[in-house]
Amino acid sequence: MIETVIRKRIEILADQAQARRVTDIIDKTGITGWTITPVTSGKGREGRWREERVMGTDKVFILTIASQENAAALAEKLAPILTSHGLLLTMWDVEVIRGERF
Amino acid sequence: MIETVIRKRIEILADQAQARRVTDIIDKTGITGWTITPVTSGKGREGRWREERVMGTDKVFILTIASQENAAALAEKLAPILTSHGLLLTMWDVEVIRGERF
Amino acid sequence: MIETVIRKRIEILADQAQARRVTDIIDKTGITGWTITPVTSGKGREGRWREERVMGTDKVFILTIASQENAAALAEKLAPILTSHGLLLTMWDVEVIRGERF
Amino acid sequence: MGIQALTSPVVLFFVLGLLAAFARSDLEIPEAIAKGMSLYLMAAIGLKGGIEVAESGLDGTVLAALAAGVGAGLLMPVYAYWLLKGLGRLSRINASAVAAHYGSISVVTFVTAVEIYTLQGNPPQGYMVAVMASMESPAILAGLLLARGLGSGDAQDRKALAQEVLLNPSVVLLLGAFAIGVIAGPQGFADVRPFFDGIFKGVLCLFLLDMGLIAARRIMDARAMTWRLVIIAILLPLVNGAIGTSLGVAIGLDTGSAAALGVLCASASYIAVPAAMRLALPEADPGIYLTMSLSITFPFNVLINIGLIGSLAAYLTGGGVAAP
Amino acid sequence: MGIQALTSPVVLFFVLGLLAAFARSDLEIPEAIAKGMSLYLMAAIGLKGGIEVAESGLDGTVLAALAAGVGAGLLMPVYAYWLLKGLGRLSRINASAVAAHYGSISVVTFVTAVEIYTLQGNPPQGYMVAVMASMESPAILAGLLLARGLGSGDAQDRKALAQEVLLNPSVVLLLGAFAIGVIAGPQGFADVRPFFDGIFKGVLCLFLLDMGLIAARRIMDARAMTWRLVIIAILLPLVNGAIGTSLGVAIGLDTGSAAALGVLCASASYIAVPAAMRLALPEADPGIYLTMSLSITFPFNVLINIGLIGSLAAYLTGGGVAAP
Amino acid sequence: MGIQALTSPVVLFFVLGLLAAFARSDLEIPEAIAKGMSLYLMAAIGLKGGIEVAESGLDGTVLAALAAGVGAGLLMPVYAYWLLKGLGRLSRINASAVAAHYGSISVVTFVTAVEIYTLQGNPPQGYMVAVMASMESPAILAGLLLARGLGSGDAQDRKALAQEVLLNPSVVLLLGAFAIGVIAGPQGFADVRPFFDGIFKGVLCLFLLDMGLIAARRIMDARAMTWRLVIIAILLPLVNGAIGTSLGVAIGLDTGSAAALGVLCASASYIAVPAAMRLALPEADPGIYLTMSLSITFPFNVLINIGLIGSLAAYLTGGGVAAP
Ligand SMILES: Nc1ncnc2c1ncn2[C@@H]1O[C@H](COP(=O)(O)O)[C@@H](O)[C@H]1O
Ligand SMILES: Nc1ncnc2c1ncn2[C@@H]1O[C@H](COP(=O)(O)O)[C@@H](O)[C@H]1O
Ligand SMILES: Nc1ncnc2c1ncn2[C@@H]1O[C@H](COP(=O)(O)O)[C@@H](O)[C@H]1O
Ligand code: NA
Ligand code: NA
Ligand code: NA
Repeated sequence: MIETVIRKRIEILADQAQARRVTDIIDKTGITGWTITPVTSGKGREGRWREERVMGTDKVFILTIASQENAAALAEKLAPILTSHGLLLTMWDVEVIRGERF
Repeated sequence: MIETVIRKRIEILADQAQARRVTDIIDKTGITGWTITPVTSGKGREGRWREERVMGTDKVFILTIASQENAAALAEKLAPILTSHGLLLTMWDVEVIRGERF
Repeated sequence: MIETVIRKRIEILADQAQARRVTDIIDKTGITGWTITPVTSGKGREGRWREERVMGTDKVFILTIASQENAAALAEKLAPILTSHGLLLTMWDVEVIRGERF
Repeated sequence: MGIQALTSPVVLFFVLGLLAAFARSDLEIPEAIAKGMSLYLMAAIGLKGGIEVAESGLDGTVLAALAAGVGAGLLMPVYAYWLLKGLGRLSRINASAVAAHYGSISVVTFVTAVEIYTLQGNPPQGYMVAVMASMESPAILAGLLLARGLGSGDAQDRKALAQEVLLNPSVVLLLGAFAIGVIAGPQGFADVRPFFDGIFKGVLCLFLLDMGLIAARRIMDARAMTWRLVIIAILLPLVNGAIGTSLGVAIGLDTGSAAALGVLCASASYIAVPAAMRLALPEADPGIYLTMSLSITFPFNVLINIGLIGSLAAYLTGGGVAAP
Repeated sequence: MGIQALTSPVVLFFVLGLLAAFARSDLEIPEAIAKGMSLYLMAAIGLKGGIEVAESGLDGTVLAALAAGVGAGLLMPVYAYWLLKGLGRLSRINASAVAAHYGSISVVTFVTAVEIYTLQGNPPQGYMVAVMASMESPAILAGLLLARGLGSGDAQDRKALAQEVLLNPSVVLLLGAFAIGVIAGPQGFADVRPFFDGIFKGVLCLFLLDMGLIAARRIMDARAMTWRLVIIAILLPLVNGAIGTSLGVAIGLDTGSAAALGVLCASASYIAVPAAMRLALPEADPGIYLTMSLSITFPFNVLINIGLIGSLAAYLTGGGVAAP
Repeated sequence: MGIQALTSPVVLFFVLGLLAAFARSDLEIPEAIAKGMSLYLMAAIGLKGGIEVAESGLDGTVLAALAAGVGAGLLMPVYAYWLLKGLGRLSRINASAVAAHYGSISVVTFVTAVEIYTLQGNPPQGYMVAVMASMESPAILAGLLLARGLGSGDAQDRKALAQEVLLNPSVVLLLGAFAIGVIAGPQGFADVRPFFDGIFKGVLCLFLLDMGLIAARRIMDARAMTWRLVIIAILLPLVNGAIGTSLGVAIGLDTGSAAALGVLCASASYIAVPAAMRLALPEADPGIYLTMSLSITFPFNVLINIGLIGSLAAYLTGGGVAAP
């Protein structure tokens, strides 16, 4: 059986305009990479929104796979701006192959 | 270290046309929000499909983060229509920051 | 309370051009289905990329829900081509309703 | 429909799409572009219809044409339903869903027919666009009644559905653009003519290329198709087309308009009705209703039936068979 | 702007969008198409402005017009800010963000005004496109100074912001296309005229359809709107429009150009400034600034204020009120 | 290529794209729009080529041109491969992948060249579109043989690949539209001319704007580029262009067509071949092959080499250097 190791998967929902700020922080934390996926619409305390890239109001998901320490370090760095920058962060354990890459 | 709490993340694959029905049920369950992401294509028992929004045959993922009780309540409400409405539901535990929001 | 069972959720990041190869392997492993979602951009060891479907350089996420054995079999089959074909594979346990379907 | 129509680029691009998909080429038109072209075609056809009505005024037959269209939209699903349950062996839900498709209309089939009949010297009247718009929804109602009987669903579902049926995007855009055409009139149209008229036929070519690709791919993936259903998907447009054309002639429409009414009756929806069925009858199988309307009836109409209906209309109005 | 403008297809499609969304129809234009049309409109308007300048040369008023535009862009946010904090009861951050929107400009409002003034026989000068481009960014700067005072943010944030402000896509495309127009000149333009000029007004129709849909949907979802803010969103374009028009007349612009300057001052940004605010003032609430600029000021300008400003300009330049 | 070409809006929009991206502006064209424009350009160029052939018939040189194109497509990768392995120090896999790109063609380079040569009074023959289509795939085959030798891959992979190579979307659309042009002929084309011909050059402008943005961004992100590779990416189009042009003159093509054959040989693929390499040689590094073909060779051809090749063709066919 193929060997897997446990890593943390972190998922951050952010305004498109804030994506660069978040990925810069990921890079600085020393995490090896990230992946951005699109988001269509949502609802939160501030009401409903739809993707309206023309008006720059759309959001994206930023995913990154990291070791437990790097994940903790990233959460620590993002925590202060979560509310002011309207970010949503969740994380959970996943199994990966080729664990040395993350 | 930043404090995290455990919440349930629920992911529902649904026809675009059914998305409103699902989010209405989420709202009524008292969950604070949801996020919709696009889906390109898939294969299940009924064969393969591709996104064809022109024909209204595309699907979306509806994500929502909820407390264990709300998650259970939501699953309970959706269960009866899962098969008739062609929904796919998975859920798992995730860590979130600012747990009071969910 | 509704009854749930534990299944494995496997997520594979792949070049659009390799998606067919991956889903063929999923089909051959006997897994009942898969779902493809779009990816916008990313960064890894080979640098940053953005979606550029005109040039065929975009990537997709391929998701599949499978039993533990099927998941292990799939990981086994994909492992040899992970590096040469630039795939990224993560998996974790999820709860599903109507477990007999997966 | 004669040689001329089959060598029209519009039809040839459709055939190219079919061939490319059957040969399993990866040729693909981005969905946003396809949707954009579809909206463009509806806005343009609505606008042009409205302009024509602003120019020519309405003659007395327009009300008769509207009534004929709506009536046909309500009644065609009934016999279609029996055919689909009997000969087609479909379940009640699936038979109702398919029946709704055949009672409603296909904008692109209509547009293609207008191009062809205009080439043949029999342009349909501008108000036929309003007839088309009014035929989109009645069949949905008929289909749902067949599926669920009266008094089905809860109040909220009904509201969502009424909205989907009455305010579905095609109807709103077609009628809205039609009204704009009537208000703006020919001189308001002059400025936007290069966009809504000049490039219209070219856009239609690319849209039909995409329709060919989608129609062929869908039938290759189809699992639920049976020979019985294929036969029905050809029989219904033949019968509905003949009935619609005769009805048109009977109420005094000119050759082109009578043929257009025939084409509306013959065509099957693949945008508005599937969307409504997804919402209201999620248990029905899109593998059946989309494959029938899109992959069999649509090509049959574009390649063969538009021509047959045109000849029938010419024959019935005493004009003899239209010159090719 | 009289009867003629209100029966123009451009304005009618905007109204159709508003009505369709208020009626809760699902009509929707794919975002990629909307963005594509927006880029097309900017490239075309820039190019056409440049061609006109290549043809007519520049008269002495162009520098005055540029200075007036930039000056207004820097100063309008200041009084808007006090109004928004006082009468509008907004927080400092939100007041600054909204103020920045009203100091900047809306390309589509300008384009619509150019179409209408040209119909009325008062075409603005080609260089007004350059004035428009130069007015996009100063207000962003003013807004950020109001929000944060001098010396805010770290070095990296400032760099990202400077880039966003100076090289924002609208500015680059407008000025770039303008420069191409100047270089290529009329005979270079001949080949691309069918695309950038012929179909321009038709594309504008579909774009305004989308704007109507978005504007109406946003106000129906709005939670943070108050009557005070609604009043300000109408007051500001009235005041700014009058000031801009008077300024234009004072520096010697012709009727159409003075009115165009008035419209630039009256219009509020809904593309460039929101993008900058998302980046630089993420705490500000888009539910306030987008709803005000897009759902109140934009329709008010398109449906009413463009006409008022045109009449004021005609009156001030002694031409009397323009014929409808 | 002289002053005239460099002040053509088509080339200027490309330069604008390069400059905007180098200045790190966020200007961006939605991918669906870019893909839509690319399909439109291929359909239009194919159709127009077919119409011309329908009008003028084929002269005897067409077969020679086809043979020359296919032959060049098979042989150019061979010497490119040795250059890339030797001078370029690439691995076997990477050298093969790059070589395949240079043996194949770029539709947009060809289209730009046709616009420029037509402006200069030397329009290439319509059948050169068929030559172009026939040159897309042979180089892919050559590249894969270089990479893997004969008999590589399993049966299923080969089938998928054969499909990708023979039925790749560009080839299908170009040849399909070409055939439609031949069948429909000039009078069938009349109706769709405003779309496929009228707005063609304008669409090309926006497409080249996007190409400029993508080319510049890619080279700024490039990590694997070396000076050796940059030199090869300029050397190959020079050499291939000269060989292709001479070949064209040798087989008796007119000035414009010989130059067009030169441009086809000089151009490097950035759509069809990358797609095939992603599938068949996933180990090859797109950071190398896309950067070379798209960010170096493409701009070099558009800005400089098309002009050089045109002059060479004029010189070789005895027409002297084309007037600017
Ligand atoms: N095992 C699976 N893993 C992931 N997605 C699935 C799976 N089975 C079905 N799906 C998705 O659910 C959709 C409907 O499935 P079905 O109802 O089985 O036809 C498919 O088109 C897929 O997108
Ligand atoms: N409970 C939730 N589950 C999933 N997504 C959420 C949830 N709450 C908020 N969101 C997403 O986060 C965005 C911003 O939320 P908020 O800051 O509460 O307005 C929303 O538009 C949703 O897309
Ligand atoms: N640690 C990571 N977390 C999330 N995505 C990653 C990670 N590393 C790589 N990726 C994704 O995988 C792609 C290829 O990575 P690589 O093969 O390292 O260049 C990147 O472009 C990212 O989209
Ligand atoms: Na019908
Ligand atoms: Na303003
Ligand atoms: Na070449």
